[in-house]
Amino acid sequence: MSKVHVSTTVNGEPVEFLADTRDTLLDSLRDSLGLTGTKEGCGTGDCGACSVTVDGTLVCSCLMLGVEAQGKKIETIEGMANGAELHPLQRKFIEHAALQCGFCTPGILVASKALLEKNNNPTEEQVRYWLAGNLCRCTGYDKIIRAVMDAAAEMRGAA
Amino acid sequence: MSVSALLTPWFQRRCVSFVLVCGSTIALWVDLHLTFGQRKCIHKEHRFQKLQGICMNYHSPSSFADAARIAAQATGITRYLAGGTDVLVQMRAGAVTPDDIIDIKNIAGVHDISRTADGGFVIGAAVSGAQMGAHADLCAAWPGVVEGIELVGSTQVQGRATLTGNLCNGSPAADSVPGLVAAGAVAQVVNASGTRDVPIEDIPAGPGRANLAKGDVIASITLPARATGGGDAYMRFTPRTEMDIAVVGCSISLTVDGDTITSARVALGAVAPTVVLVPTAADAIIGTSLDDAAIDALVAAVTAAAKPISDKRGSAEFRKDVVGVLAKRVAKKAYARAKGEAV
Amino acid sequence: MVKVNLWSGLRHFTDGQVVVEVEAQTIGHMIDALVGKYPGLGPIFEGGISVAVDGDIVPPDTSKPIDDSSEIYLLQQMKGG
Amino acid sequence: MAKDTNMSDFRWIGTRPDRPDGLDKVTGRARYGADIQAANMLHAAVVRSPHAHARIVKIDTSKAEALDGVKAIVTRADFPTGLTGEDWDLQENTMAGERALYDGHAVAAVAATSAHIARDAAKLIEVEYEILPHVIHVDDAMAEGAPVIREGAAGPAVPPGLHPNVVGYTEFGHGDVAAEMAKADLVMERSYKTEATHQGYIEPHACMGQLGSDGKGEMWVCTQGHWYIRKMCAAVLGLETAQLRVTASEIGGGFGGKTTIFMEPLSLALSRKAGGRPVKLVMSRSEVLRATGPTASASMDVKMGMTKDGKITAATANFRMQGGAFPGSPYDMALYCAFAPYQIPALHHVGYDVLANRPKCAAYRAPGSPMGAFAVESLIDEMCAELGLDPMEVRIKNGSKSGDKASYGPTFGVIGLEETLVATKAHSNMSVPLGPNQGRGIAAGYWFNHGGETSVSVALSEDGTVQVSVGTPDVGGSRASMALMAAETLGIPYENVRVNIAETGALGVNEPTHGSRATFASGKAMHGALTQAINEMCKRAAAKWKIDPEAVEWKDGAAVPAGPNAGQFPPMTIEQIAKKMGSTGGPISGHHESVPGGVGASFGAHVVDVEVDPETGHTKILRYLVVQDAGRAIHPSYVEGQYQGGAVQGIGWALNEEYIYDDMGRLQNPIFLDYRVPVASDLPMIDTVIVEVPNPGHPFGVRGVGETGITPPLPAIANAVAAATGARIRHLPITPTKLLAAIKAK
Repeated sequence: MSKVHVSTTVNGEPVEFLADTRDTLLDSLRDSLGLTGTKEGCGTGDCGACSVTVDGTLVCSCLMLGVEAQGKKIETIEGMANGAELHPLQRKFIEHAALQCGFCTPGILVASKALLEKNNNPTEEQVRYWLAGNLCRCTGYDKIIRAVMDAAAEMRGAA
Repeated sequence: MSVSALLTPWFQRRCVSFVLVCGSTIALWVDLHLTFGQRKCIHKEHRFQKLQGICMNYHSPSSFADAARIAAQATGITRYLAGGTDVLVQMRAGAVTPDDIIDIKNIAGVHDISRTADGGFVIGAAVSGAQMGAHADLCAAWPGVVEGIELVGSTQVQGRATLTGNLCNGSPAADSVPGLVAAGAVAQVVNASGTRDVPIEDIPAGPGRANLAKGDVIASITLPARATGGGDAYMRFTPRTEMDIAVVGCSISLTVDGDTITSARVALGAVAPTVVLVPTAADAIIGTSLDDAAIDALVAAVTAAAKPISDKRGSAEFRKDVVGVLAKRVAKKAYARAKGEAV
Repeated sequence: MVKVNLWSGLRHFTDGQVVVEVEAQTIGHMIDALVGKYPGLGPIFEGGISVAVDGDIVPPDTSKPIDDSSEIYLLQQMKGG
Repeated sequence: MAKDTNMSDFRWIGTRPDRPDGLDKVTGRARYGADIQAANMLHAAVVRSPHAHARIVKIDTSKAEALDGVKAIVTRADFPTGLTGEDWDLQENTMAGERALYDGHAVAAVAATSAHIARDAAKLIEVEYEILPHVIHVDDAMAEGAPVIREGAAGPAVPPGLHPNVVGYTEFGHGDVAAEMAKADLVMERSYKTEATHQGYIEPHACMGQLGSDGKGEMWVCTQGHWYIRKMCAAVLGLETAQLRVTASEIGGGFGGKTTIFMEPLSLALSRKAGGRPVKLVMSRSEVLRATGPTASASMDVKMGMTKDGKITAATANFRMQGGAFPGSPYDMALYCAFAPYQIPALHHVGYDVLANRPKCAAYRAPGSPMGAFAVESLIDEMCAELGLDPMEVRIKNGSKSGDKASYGPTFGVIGLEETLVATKAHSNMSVPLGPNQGRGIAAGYWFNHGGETSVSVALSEDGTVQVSVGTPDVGGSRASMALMAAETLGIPYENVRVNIAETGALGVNEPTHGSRATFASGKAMHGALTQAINEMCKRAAAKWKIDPEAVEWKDGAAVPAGPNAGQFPPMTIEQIAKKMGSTGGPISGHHESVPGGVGASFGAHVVDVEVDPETGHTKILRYLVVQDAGRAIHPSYVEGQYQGGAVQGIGWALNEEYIYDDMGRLQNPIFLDYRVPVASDLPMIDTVIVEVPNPGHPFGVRGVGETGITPPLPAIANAVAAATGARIRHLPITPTKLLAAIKAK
């Protein structure tokens, strides 16, 4: 089977992989690069578990081909913490018990980070609408929203 | 027997996947069924060659002329790839495995929103909803058009979804299309013999189908300059607040002189096999100051124009009820915008 | 004799009785005694049931001791999510 | 809340430390079902029936076999024969035999060197079907002339003369219904329906199975209960249970839907056929919705008598549920729970379990209880409206108390419904003024909770830290509650406890994390195991001090002389004992196996405010309150999380979620775009109040909190919508289409 050689940057590191042209970026991340923190919940862009950023834009990695990653800058959950230092969102999610099963958590964290980079002082409604594409079936969202708002507040204070 | 038997297990997934892609109907999946019927016949004859053949050819041309040429020369199933938020869903569901997929995102200008000499907007084929929402002048001139594209999918989908893709996907419920139709936008269609302008309302041909020939590709969509005293708006009805397909959609673009509506275009989504332009609804409010009588006439006109079906997303009766409600709300919003009121 | 409250759907296996008395010192013995007395109950119990002893719902084969003062109800098998 | 006063007794219980697995789960490191890779691994795909009911005439796999990279294909012919009862049901559901019984029923599976090849090969498997008449809705399936899904499937309790699709029947009650109805000032009878919904866990089922020709196998799988996976796979494939070792991955939600098998045996069968290569099988979302275990749909008639002053005198219920093409709908649990919150002098219940051409239902959070509550709590509300009574007062007036007899017979132990209703009535949400098109609804709910087979072991490490091995997968923070209870019991820091979810080779049989049992049952068993270890540590101290072990007690993480007569010795800490254990008698551990009794039932009450758009029938949730008796909240944050998550699943069930079939019996919405679970922007914050009426049957008073919360939302929302619009919806979900039609019909 002929595969395509793809060179890209993931979490700041240059990487190369061979992609079947039918592989999604999600397939490439998980199966070719072993970055399984990004999850597949639906494969149709309806659950957000596969959220990553590509050149700074939040996308569903299940809705992008692996071969499209050529020359792009990809950020995944694995790159969110700065070494041993967790991102404030990651700390606040633990502190607020904003996860139960934890399966949707990587996608929600990546999406929330993208929000706070755009708007460091979102209203509850803005957070809820921004995250509408990230399904969570365990928490009823309450603690997730609180964790994002609290992380935003801390980051504003720190800034 | 064997071909259809072979297809049967697959067939269901296809219907499902297309329902999800664009709330489509029989017309779409029968159409596909045939495509696949042929494909599988080939598959059976040249099994091993076709085995490799299953691996899809990915093209990344640098000009629309090249893209059109590749498409024209392709022998199997061909798909253009812009945002990919529909085609990848179809591929994941096993509904479509293109032999050739043509990624247009490396063509110069496709990511740009540029202005025409008279102040209109040219929106490149790969411009995402997120880009449009971030474009202040576009949002100020055509808020209804932006409202439409911004309702397509999640924040994540917004990062990729395009006007062109939403249009070519051919869903009667496509949220960005009524706004384009109401705005009087035109698409620049490129093929081997050149480029032509096609009004948006002439492109949808039915659920999942577009009036585009083999080799045709939409390079951009042009919105006219916003006339002074102009305003537009789009609203849809969905059971959830987000992440839904429109059960009914309505967009109205109008201009006012003082309090009087001097021109209007009304477009409806999800109440017919395609997005429809409803001149009778426009006539109902042109020349009025959107008084109660005009609103009643508008509601009557859109309700009469709506020819919805009953499906899993809503009954025909419900759609006929709600299309009037939306038209009333949208008209008031567009009118207020035309008069420069903040809404 | 311990008094066992059946569900009334079992009546047609117990000559119309909804409360039956058997000699038993444990739940396990009680189940055996019931089946001995009313063989029609065998398949029902095989299919799985729960037993409530003084309000505590326990599995049917336990050696949990019971006496004449125990409140005993047979219930359909408990399932949880 | 009572909680705070109770708090003083404890050092760890009731605190909110970081969960032990938190870091793994916010960094993407936690490994779920599909996150596994193995050398030489194959990928599998499943061919599924597109028909609701069809005879399988022929399966031709030759083209698929010819495909490069295909290593194994299995059909039902590869499974052992002669199974009976539930084992046969499981096997038949795993892989169709003579007939496909529902849209999505597996008919063949293929393993190949890549997922793409496996999917391509699945498309090349030719299946010839003879389409048979099908039936989808429960009342149709019971009706004369309905297609028979399986002859002879009826259970022994089913009376003669019913349609063969009726496979289960129950009947129970007490008192003289006719006489008590006669005492009522108002007798009302209504019919209610709920549609099938799915648990909607975000992680699709995934496993990797490996099985050699020697019958020894391994499985990695996302499940609520890996001993159940082991038992069921062994039964379906005819394996020796102990030869199969099952490891539970982290689990991306279950809610009851991952307590049984669906495609797991296929990976093992394919592996065996592929020479023992590991086979990974991951479902797509549409496979999850079409071919796993949604809940039953229900059709229910309820009749009730009430006096002018709100006393319920008598009631009857007739519940009919379809649980798919196999026995097992929760018709019985629904009846047990329906009237449990109330004391009613005369009751009569009748229930039917009915087959239909749908996937085999699985448990879903308090199985059956939400349907029963929808019918009963809606009817109480309708009668309160008719009699001009306050629905809260009526519930308090009729509410069950400790020592009362439950509606299904047995006597309640210590229960907290009264405290729950009083706390609800007192909550500020009850007095928020409502605007136009707004309405408030309340409802109560009940779940038994469950003990179940449990085996736990604990072991002391050389440095005095403690490892706890449980068999109940952590679906929502149970590692934290286990570690808190262990720290409390031993008097050591929470951080010094490591809680592991052990694989099937490491412990005795454990039932799944179901029935809200993990913190109750594994916690209780862990307490027994720790007590054993503590006794051993006291013995080691006694030996050192040369005193009688009975003269030593355990206090604040150390062995101490029990009293002045025992002698004067400084406390011997767990660290000191651990350091020396190798030379004082060897490893110190404890284990406990039991089916714990003393289960404490949990009652809840919900209050919801909605606003309805009278022109579109759209319902918006403005405010939501959950009040529930936890017995004791070990980690209050995760208790609140259970309340909030259950409530939102109930909100989805009430408003938007349903299985929609076309007239060919094909599921029309097998994706998250059209199977509409609530999204963040649909909801307000979910307010919670944790009531704590400790359960005397648990060392720390735990009841179990997972399930009750999904029960009240269905009726509470229907009641709120009726209050807002005057339109009573008796058939869930309350879609805009239904509600607008009802508003117009007024």
